This record gives sequence, structure tokens and C-alpha cells, in this order.
Amino acid sequence: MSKKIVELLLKDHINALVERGIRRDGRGLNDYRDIEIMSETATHGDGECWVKLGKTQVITGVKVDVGPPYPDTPDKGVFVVNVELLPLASPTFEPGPPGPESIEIARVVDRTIRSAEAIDLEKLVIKRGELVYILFVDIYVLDYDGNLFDAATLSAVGALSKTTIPVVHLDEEGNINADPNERFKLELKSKPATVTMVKIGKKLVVDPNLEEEQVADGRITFGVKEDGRICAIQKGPGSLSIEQVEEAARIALSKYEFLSAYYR
Amino acid sequence: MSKKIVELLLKDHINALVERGIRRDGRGLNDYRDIEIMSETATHGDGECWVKLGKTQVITGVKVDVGPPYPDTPDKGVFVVNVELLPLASPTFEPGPPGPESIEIARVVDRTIRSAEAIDLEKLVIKRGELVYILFVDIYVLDYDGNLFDAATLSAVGALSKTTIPVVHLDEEGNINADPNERFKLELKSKPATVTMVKIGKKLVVDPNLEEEQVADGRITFGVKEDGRICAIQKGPGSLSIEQVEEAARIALSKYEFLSAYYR
Amino acid sequence: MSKKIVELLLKDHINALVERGIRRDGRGLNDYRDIEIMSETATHGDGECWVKLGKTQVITGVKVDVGPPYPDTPDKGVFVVNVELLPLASPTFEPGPPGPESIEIARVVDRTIRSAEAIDLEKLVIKRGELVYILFVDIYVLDYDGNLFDAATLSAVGALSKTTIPVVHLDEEGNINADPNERFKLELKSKPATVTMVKIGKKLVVDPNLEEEQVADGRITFGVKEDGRICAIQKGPGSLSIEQVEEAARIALSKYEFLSAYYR
Amino acid sequence: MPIFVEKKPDKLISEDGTRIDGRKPDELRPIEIKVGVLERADGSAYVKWGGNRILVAVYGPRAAHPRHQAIPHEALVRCRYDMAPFSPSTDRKKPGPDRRSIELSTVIEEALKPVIFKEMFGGTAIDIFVEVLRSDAGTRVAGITGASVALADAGIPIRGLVTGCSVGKVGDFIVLDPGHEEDMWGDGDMPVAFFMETGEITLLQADGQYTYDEFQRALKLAYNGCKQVYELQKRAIIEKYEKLKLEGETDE
Amino acid sequence: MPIFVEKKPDKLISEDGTRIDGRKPDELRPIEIKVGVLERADGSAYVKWGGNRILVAVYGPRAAHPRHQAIPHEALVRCRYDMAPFSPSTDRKKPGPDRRSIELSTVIEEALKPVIFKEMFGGTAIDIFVEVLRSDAGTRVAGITGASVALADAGIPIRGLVTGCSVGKVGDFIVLDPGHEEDMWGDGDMPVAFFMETGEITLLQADGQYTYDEFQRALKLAYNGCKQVYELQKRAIIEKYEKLKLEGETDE
Amino acid sequence: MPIFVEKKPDKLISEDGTRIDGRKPDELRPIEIKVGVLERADGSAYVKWGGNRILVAVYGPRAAHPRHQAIPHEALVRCRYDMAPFSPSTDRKKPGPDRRSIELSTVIEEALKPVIFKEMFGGTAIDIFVEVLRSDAGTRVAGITGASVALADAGIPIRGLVTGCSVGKVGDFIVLDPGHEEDMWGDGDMPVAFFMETGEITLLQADGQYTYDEFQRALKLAYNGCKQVYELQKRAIIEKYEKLKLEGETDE
Repeated sequence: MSKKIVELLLKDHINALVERGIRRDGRGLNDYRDIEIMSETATHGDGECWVKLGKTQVITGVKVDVGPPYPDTPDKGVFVVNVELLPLASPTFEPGPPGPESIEIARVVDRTIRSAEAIDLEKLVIKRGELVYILFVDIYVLDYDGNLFDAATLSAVGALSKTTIPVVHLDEEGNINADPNERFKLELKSKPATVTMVKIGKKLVVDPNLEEEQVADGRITFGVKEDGRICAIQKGPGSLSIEQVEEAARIALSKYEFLSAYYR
Repeated sequence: MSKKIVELLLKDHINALVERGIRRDGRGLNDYRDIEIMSETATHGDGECWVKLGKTQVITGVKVDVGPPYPDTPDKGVFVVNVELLPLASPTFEPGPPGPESIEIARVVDRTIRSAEAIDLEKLVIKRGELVYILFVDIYVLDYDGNLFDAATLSAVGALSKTTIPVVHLDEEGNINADPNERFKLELKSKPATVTMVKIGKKLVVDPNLEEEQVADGRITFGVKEDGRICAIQKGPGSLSIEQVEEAARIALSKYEFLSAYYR
Repeated sequence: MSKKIVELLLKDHINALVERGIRRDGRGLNDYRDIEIMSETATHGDGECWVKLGKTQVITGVKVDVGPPYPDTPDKGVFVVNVELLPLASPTFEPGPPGPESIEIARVVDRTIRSAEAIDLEKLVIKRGELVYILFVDIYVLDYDGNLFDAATLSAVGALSKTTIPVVHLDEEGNINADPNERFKLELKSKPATVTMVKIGKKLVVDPNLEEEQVADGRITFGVKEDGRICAIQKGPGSLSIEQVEEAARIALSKYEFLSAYYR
Repeated sequence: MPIFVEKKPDKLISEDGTRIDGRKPDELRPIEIKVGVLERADGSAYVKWGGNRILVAVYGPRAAHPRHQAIPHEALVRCRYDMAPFSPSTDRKKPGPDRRSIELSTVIEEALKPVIFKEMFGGTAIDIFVEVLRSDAGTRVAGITGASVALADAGIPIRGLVTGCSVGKVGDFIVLDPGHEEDMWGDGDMPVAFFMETGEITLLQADGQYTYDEFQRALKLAYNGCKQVYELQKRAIIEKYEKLKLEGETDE
Repeated sequence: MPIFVEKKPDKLISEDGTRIDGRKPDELRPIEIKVGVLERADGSAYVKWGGNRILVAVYGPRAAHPRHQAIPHEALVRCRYDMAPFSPSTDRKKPGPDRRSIELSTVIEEALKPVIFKEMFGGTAIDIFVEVLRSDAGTRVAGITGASVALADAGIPIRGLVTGCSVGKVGDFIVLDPGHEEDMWGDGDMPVAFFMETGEITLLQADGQYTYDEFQRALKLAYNGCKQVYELQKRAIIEKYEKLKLEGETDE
Repeated sequence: MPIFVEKKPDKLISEDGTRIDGRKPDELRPIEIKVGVLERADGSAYVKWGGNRILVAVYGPRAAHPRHQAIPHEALVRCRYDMAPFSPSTDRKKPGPDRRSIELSTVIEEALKPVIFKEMFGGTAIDIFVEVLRSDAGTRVAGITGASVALADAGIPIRGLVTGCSVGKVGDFIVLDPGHEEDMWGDGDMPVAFFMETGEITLLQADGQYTYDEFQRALKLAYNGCKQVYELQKRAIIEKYEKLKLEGETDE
């Protein structure tokens, strides 16, 4: 119960600051925390990206596999996004199969990339209806200090933009051959980002950290891309007025250039 | 504890009434509640049947698929019965994979249909040993006010008797072809029903509702068919004398005509 | 809490006895309990062995199946070890999928047999890259009175040494044929055993029974074979000095002849 | 193995905005809502929306089980969206939750929470079960629409109804309430739900690509659609109460 | 992939009623029951019945775990019927419960409950584990037969023994205790269990088709079979007690 | 379906003992340890060991959950060793525990327990998470090495550090710290961990075949390897404390 009281007091404090345009860590309402892309080779992925968004850390490894396409899309490769909230990353994350929270993040990242038509899945076919490339995008959350949506998207798109794929040949008898030194680069037609905001009191706050998430009254995420279009939306808890949602969309679109700089 | 006392008092009350041949809802001991077959198209099944048995509601959808036969029956189609006790249907049903209760119902319905040889599985073969029709019979319990066995059987057999199957061709290369407008009717060689009775005091009571099930001292279900034969038996909790079991069989056989009218 | 006290008193008592080279059941520190191999045909396995090690009882059944080899070992048969701690065997064993304890035993038995190169997996190939024999070694613990590692290994190697395999032919069209009367014996190139010791106080004690396991300060298991070599090691809880580990190795090697007599 | 693979139609919409099922861009499919259709549930609704058939049941406030999930100072609101195996127009769906239904359960839950007086029922659970018997595009918004009616039927104190409706993008058109073909082969789907009394948005998702202008138009169209659906919700509740009153009078 | 597919024999029974394994229609297979074969279990039995080999253990009354399953005013009686992977005459069975074993666990539980003085042990659990090591038709009735002996061995207060036996239909014959081939290719199987002291039925299931007359004859035949099995149960228990007494005397 | 199948090299070691990666038989791979790399964990470490990249986090002592696992008189020490899907040099690993990772979690747990003052924290849990981001042979000993440093970083009272290192058999050579090819195609792997202050062994496993003499030499070589790793552990901890001190001084 006393924990509850501390939370309420903290909420009041943060609300009052935000009302005046101030955040506890000194940022402006529309500012992201420092972003760092680690240069470390830390996985055995065909593409990888370790992102620090403030104290939140997320690593993505892309693994390329081959297999049959889905029956209803014989001329397309397969692209799978998985998010794991490792118990390493927070005292509130428990071991076990992905729960609603990690599934939601995975599906929003997936939707953002798919809607942006970032990957030309038709180029990932080895033999129509028989063998295609499968891209497994595994997003591992290492340290959780808020805003996993944006960190996950940055990390996933970052890893995909560095991914190379082994050239696989299918011979007459159905056997596959590949030369470890022959690879091609996965070309992305778009490099979308997501921008997440929370509602604190009546204000929108960009890139919430953990304590801001905990006291927030609502959450909304927009997927945005190079040409100024929205490519995904996901409202979380709470409610927002039409005007707030429209404002959130404008803020999100204005942040694309800043975020996409980290894809270079 | 007080709940327990109310249960005991109710049990005494129901027992005393039944002893005199009376039921709380006014039925005679061998009477079914009102049965209604909904005409509504409520599924995307290849056959469907929504049954109201008093206030108990069960819907069955049949979906036809194709696939390889079991290795030990290369010349037979496949027939699978599944029962879900939806948490929608009762405060006591919990989400999750099928538990012992729903598995028992599914297996009794399956056994009744299989023992009655209702479906000629040899007619469900597309190519011997390679491709057969698979009938998925999914029985969904929507509202639980007692006697799921009989409601489930009525709903499953009702849905099968309305099922049509797309004509599937297998070409030389092993691809399947089907014309959405070309279908054939699943012919049933028998339309069995189950009759469930509970023992209350020393009497047998047909089609128990929920409160009767809760105070009962025993339960027994008979599968019965057109030619006056028994095609399945399943005793539930409690014990019955040989005489009671024989009486139950006679009652069950006498109810077939009444129940089978709902298959028309 | 009082249970804890009884445990502590028992521990002190056992420690004091062991310090003087005495065990509660009268054995010397390096003695095994009585071993009995039941002659009963109790399974439908292609090989079986029911072992009593004192009051601990373990039964293994080997079932032979056929299937494709692993992609990276197209010229080898497959060998799978599974251990089930049946709830029948102890009040502390619960129903459910294998937990860490049974997985550890299975993997140590597997490692012992594999490291000893007991089975010539290359002889279990029917057609290279396409069809091989699969040996399922299911070790079922029936009564748990300590030292499951050694009882499981005795039972598994005993069952394998009696296993016969149906001769399977693969015809041109990929169908398999087998004559129930045509079988060959699985030849073992080695018949390893494991020797488990616990540390009680500063002493090592061979073949611990349940109460000795419960009060022990450490556990170690060695896989040993005909030629005087160690073929597996697994330390359990606790810590041991280098000298103790070396002593344990010497004891284990000295026990092979005694144990392997039960493979005859 | 799928028997039929559905084929993309040549054209989803004509130049004058006539849609593949004959509707105009701002036209809803036929909708019918029945309240109080289940005996055991505390509240329930049955929604027919185009070809969708959806049953919703509400239980609670009741003891939260398992206990450790209970929240002392407010009700635990839980939603379980489920598609029956016989609900898809194509292959049978395997029973039980998949990743899509887990996500939809979450967003439906969040769409309804803002109108529930959760703080009145600390330590309890309010369970909302959305069962899709027949699916035909737009099941989540139909589910939300039915669920808020079922919450009212259960007598759970709510601030007002939540009303859902999807909008979609088909070619250059923003269309109301996309149908099955538009959902499968269209250029975007944007499910929205409003707490109608204040106009606040409680559900908003989208796939597809939208300019800012398209996004604004889509939101407005969704709001107009929801206004129509809201009337149907209110009528369904009134009908139930009229019927109860009638039965009450007959009883006397 | 199965190596062998079993083939249906030409004939399961001759005109004079001689069965494929040489038995007469009303003849049991050889049965042997041993009591108290496990150290750790509170009670146990080992049943050899034709080619079946079944081990039964009973634990309890003991603390019910998980706690929320406990019933205040009576013991929770739980049964787990399990087939070992090496028990079928054909392919290996995957370990763990399948739909068949879950149903059988339920019916065995219900077959035994009527004789247990459950009301004496509120809040506790009585666990019955039936492990089929080798299966050869009729495992559930052999399991029930062994379980009631194991309950007695555990010292759990019971009203009397429950005794099981199957009857089957092979062509026009009603036969006692069907064997493997009769079970696989016969025309019906009817497992029955009686609380022998009162003649009450505690297990009854059937597949296959029966006229009312056949059903009556089948029940009678099952009862006669159970009478023979009952004698074996009693003898097994007496043997154990004789042995205990003997050991007691030797100790003196 | 695997795209590449790794091929066994012609020779893993030359006659003069030069190994496939150029090392001498008693030479470690390059090792780097960083302490305190995570914000949320109570203690953490990042270990680069050859091509391995391993992150370790420690939480606790904290309330044990689920409650019934708690031990009144000592802390529950739990380890979860996990390999990320992108960590193997070959195919993607399916997420979640498999039989190997369950066994490794157990042995790592047992390797660390002897140095933790468990009896000081009855009723609580100490959780150790070992996440392998990139695997290259010897992950369990690298994990133990990192975990004991992370325990120190978390401020959990320990008797001293546990230090791990593998030895292996390649042909007739006993080699220190086998690399990827030696692990895959060598003749034996023996992971060892020592509580260095007393020289006691807390982890010991082996596959492959060893004469008693080889076993003795392997143990000695492992101990010598651990001595070097121990120095790196201590230096890593000191560096962290120096840095903290520096930051403290800067703050003043």
C-alpha cells in the first residue's frame, strides 16, 4: 500500500513538471534519450544490431534459413519477428514463453516493417513454391528502462540493414548447395522507425523512460518512413482525444529524420 | 462451509421430489427439456449445428481438410472430434487446453459415432495411402446448464448430417485441385444419439440440468441408434446396480425416436 | 522446522558413523547394495532390463524405430535416452514433463554410453542419408531409494545388451518391408557402468541410499569401462578437493568388474 | 493442407467508389446486436456484422483467480479474444490462442478499460470473453462493440459505451468498415474505437501507409461510422430492458 | 514410422466358440497378483493378466498439493493411468498423457471412489498411480483390480474391493476377457467393474453394437468373470498378510 | 533446413602441439571481463572469451516467487543458462530451454552454490541469468566465471570467486580451453570450476575417454588455466571499484 502512495506522489510530481514542459532527466517533451549503436560483434547472426536507448538495451540478431514458402504465397520469402523479454533485463520479467507484452512488441515491429514494404520478399525466393529464404529476426531485450517499442524497431531495422544472405542453389535432386564466401546484401526499400509517446496529464511525451511509462495515462506508437507517411499505429493503454492523436502523428513524422540517422 | 450446507439442503429437497416422480422444473423423470435447432448460419463450417437443450447451448462446426491417412488405415478417411468448454459458458470453465471433462465428452461422442458406423470412412479416400479427407468436428459449448453429453452428440451428428465436402482431385504431380462449386454430401449410415441419466436417490432421471447434475449420486450415458441397438456406454461418477443399468438401457433405447426427430 | 532438526540429527549420526567407516545398513564405504536383474518379461521392448539396486527399482525398455538421420550425420543411426521419475516411485516425484533431475540423469547415461562408443551407430543405417534405425531407450524409475544414476546406467546398458533389431528393407519406391522373424542382435563394443559416490563429512561413500543422499555434502559420478578408462564425469552438488576427486576416480575404476558382472 | 487458395479479385473498387460488395465508401455492412443471449454469463451479447458472428460474455466482478493476479485497489480487467476452429472462411484454425489472438485480447482489454469503474472493485476480476464463431473482417471492433453492451448487461458500472469500427484504404479511397476482400487485398486497415460520450479514442491500430491527410480523413470517417453503430448499441440495450419490463408486467 | 503393421487374422473365433488363443467364451486369461511390491509407496500391487504387466502404487492420505485442489470435507481421490513408451506391442508410445490415458484416469478414479471412505480424510489427497509396463488388452480393468488391492495394502479404509473385467463381442459371441486380437479386430469391448460385496457397478463403458439381450448377457458374463478375479484379489492380500505374520514370528 | 554443414578439419593439432588456431596446448584464448554493464540487474558482467559473448545478470536476495519454492532456512539459488537464437555459428536455435540448457543451468547452479552464504537469506531467492549471445565453445565455464563476478557486483556475500575453464583431449594431447573445432571434433571435453581460495572443485564434467593419468594431468592443467582467469576476474572487479571511486571523487 505504501508503495502505491509513493507511486501516486511520484505521478503527481512528474505530472506537475511535464505540465511546465520539464522532464526529470532534463529532456524536452519531444526529445529522445541518447542513442548508441554498439560496434561490438556480439552474435553469430547474418546481421546484428545492439542498441542503447538511454539505459534501455536491445540486441537483434538476424539468422537466415531456407525452407518451403507458405502455401498461399509461393513466390515470397518468409520473415519472422520474435521478441524476448529476458529475465536478465528487469526484475519484472519472468522466464517462459513470450507473453502478451513481448508478442505485442513483436507484432508492432513486424507490422511496421511489413507495411513499409521494407523487404522485397519476392527477391527471397530460391525456387518458386519450393524453397525460399526465411529471415528470423530475434529481438532480445537486455536492459529495460522504458520504450521497448522504439528500441526494438531501431535494433531490428538496424540489423536487417546490415544483413547478408548466403547464395543458395537448389540442384536437380532437390539438394541445396552454398559457398560460405558467396553472400548478397539484403536491400531494404525502406527503413522505417517507430515513435512512441505517452500521455502525462494532458501532454504528450516522446520516448518515455521507465518511470514515465509507469505514471503515464496513455501510450501511442506510430511507425513512420522516409516519404513522410505513417506505416503503422498502435495505441496502448488509456484514451486520447482525436486532437491528441493527430498531434502525436505530427510529432512522430517529425522525428523520422533524427532516428533514421542511426541506420547509417 | 455454508455453501456446502445449502447444497445439502437442495440435495435433500430434490431427492424428496424425485422420490415422488417430480422435478423442480416440472418435467417427468424421463422427459427431455425443450430442444431447439437454431437455423442461423453462424459459422464458416462445411456443416454446422447450433443446439439449445433447455438453457444449455452447444454449437458444432465441421471443417473438411485433406491430408495423408494414418499408416495403419491407408484406405480410410480421418475423423476427429474435439470439445471445448469455453470460459464463456460457465463461471467454472477456465481457459486452457482441453481438460479431463472435455476430453471425456469428446471421446464419448467420437465413440458413439464410430461404433454406430455412422460415417463410411472408406468413402473419404482420395488416393489410397496418400490422400484422404479429414473431418474436424469441433464442438463448442456456449452455455452450460447441464447434460453436455447429449447436447454435444445432437450437435455433432446434426452438423455431420448437413456436411458437404468439396470434390478434391489429385493430379500426377501430387498437386490438389478443387472447384469451389463442386461438392458432395456426406452420407451418414446411422444417426446415433446419446441419452444421459443421473441417479437421484434410487431413481433415474433423464437429461439432468445443472442443479440435478450437482446433487446426483451417479451418471450414465448410452449411445443408441435406429435399429434399437446400444452403440456406446459411459458410466460417470457413482455406482449403479445391474438392475438400474438395465433400466437405464431400456429408457435410453426408448428415447431414440424422440431425439432423432431433431436430425431432420 | 522440527523436520529440519531431525534431518540435522540424522546427518550428525550418519557423519559420525561414516567417520568410523560404518554405514547404517551395515555396508562398508565402498560396497554396493545387493543388485538383482529381474528375469521377468515385463515390457514389449525390443530389449529390456529391470534392475533392483537395494530397494531402488528401475526398468528400461528399448524400442526400435526407423526414420531419417540427422542432416549432419547422414551415415549414423539415432540413439535417444529418456528418464522418467514416475510419481509411483516416490512421494516427492510429481507427474509432468521431465524436470532438471531426470534430464540430468538421462544426459549422463547418454554421455556415458556415447563416450564409451558402446553402440556402432554407423551399423544402424538402412540407407545413407535417408533411413536409419532409431533406438529409444526409456528408463523408468519405479521405486526410489537412492543412486538413480548407477541403477539407470545398469538398466539401460543391460537392456541394450539384450536388444534385437528387426531387419528392415527399403524398396525402390521408398516403402519399408520387414519380416517379424528376421532380427539381428545389437552388438555393443563396450558395456560401460557408472559409479556414484557421495561425500559424507570428509569421506567418500559408494552407492548412496536415499538417506545418505539426503545428508551428503557432495556427489560425483564416473562412467567407467572395460579398458580401465573413465568415459564420463558428472559432479553434482557440493565441492570436492582435487585429492578427493582423484580418489573417487580410483574407486570408480575399481568397481567396474563388480558391476559389469550384471551385464552377463 | 489447404483445399482452396483464395484469389485476389481484379478490382476492389471502381472509379466512382463503388466497392466490390456494392457499398459506397462511407457505408457500413448490416449490423444486428442482441443482448442477454446466455444464461450463465453475468452479461452477454451476440453481434452479427456483415458475415461476422460473435458471441461475447462478461463475468464479474468476481474473485480473481489465480489469487496473486488480484490488484488490491482496482478490478483486474481481462479479455480473451478467441477464434473458433470453424470461424475462418478458409482452413480450420487450430483451437487455442495464437500470437494474433493474444495481441487482440490485449488491445480489446485496453479499449474497454477506460470506461470501467475499476477502482470500485479492488481485488476482483472482470472477465470479458469474445468468441468469434464466424469471421468476416473487423472482428475486433465488432467484439469491442458487443463487449461494451455485454458489460452494461452485466450491470457493471461503466462511464458509457465503447463503440468500434474499422476504416481501410483501398487504392486511393478511404473506406468505412472494410469487408473480407478489402481486408485481405486492400492497402490498409485501421481499427478504431471511441468512448462516444467524450469522443475519446480507446482503440487505434493501423497497417498500410497513410499520408497525414489520409490519416485525418480516416479518423473522421471512423468516427462517423461509430456514431451509427452507437445508435444500434443503445437500441439493443433498450430492447432488452423493454422486454424485461414487459415480462415483469406479464408476471404481475 | 511403424516397422510392422499388424494384420487382422482370418478368423477370431470358430463356430464352436473356440477363440483365437484357444480359450472358451467364458474363460479368463491367467492372472497373478502380487501385493506390496514397492518400498516407497504406501501401498502397491503388481498385476500379470494375460500379457499385461501393470504396477499400481497408492500414496495417501497425504497433504493435497497444489493446495487449492483440496476439498475440506472429503479426500481428493486422484488417479493417473499411464502407459510406458515400451508397453505397446507395436510402436513406441510418446511419454506423457494423451487423450485416451486422460479419459482412462477419470473412469478408473470414478470406479474406485465409491468404495473409499473419502469423508474420513477431508483436505487430504489419495493418489493412485497405474503404470502399464506391458499392454495386452484390458489394462484399465487390470489396473482397477490392482488398485483396489493396493488401496487395501496402503491401509486406506475402504468398503470393500473393486474388481474389474472386460467382456467383448466377437462375431455373434459374447466373450469374457478379450485378448489383444479380439480387442483390435473384434466387434465390441465392454469393460466393467463391480463393488463385489453389493454387486454394484462402478465402471461401465462400451463400444461396438449390442442388442438389449446381448447387453444383458454381457453384464452377466462380466459379473461371473469378476467373481473369479475377486477370489484372486483376496488370496493375494491374504498371502501378503500371512507373509508379514510369518516374518513377525521369525523376528521373535 | 541447415544451409551449411561444417566440415571436420584434416588435422586439429600438429605433432609439436600447435593447435588449429595456433595456440600452444596450455594457452588460453583472449579473455575480457566487464563488470556492472546493466542498469536494472543488481549485479552484472559481460564476458568475451575467444569468440564467446556472454552476459550475466544477478538479482537478489529478493522475494522468492512462486512462494512455495522458498526455503525457510536458506536462499533459493536459481540459475538459468540460455542460448540466444542467434548465438550458434550454425543454424538458428529455437528460443527457450532445451535439455542441454536445463542440464547446464543445474550444473552452473551447483558450481556457484558452495561459495554463496545462502544461510544468511532464508526465504529469499538469488537468481543468476546467463545469456549466451555468441557461442564458441566453453560457454558454461565462461558463464560461471562471469556469474561469480556478477554475484560480487550485486553485493551478495560470497566466500570467494568461482573460476571456470575447460580442458580437452585432442588426439593424445591434453589441451587447455578447447576452441570451437576442438570442441566439435576433438576427443573429449572436461569443464572444470574451482573455488580458487581453497582449490576445491565446484564443477566437473567430462565426455570422451581418459586414462587415470590423463585425468590427473587434465585436472592440473585446468587448475593452472583457472589461476590465470582468476587474475582477470579480480582485475575486472577492481577496475569497477576504481571507476566508482573516481566517479565518487568527481562528484565531490
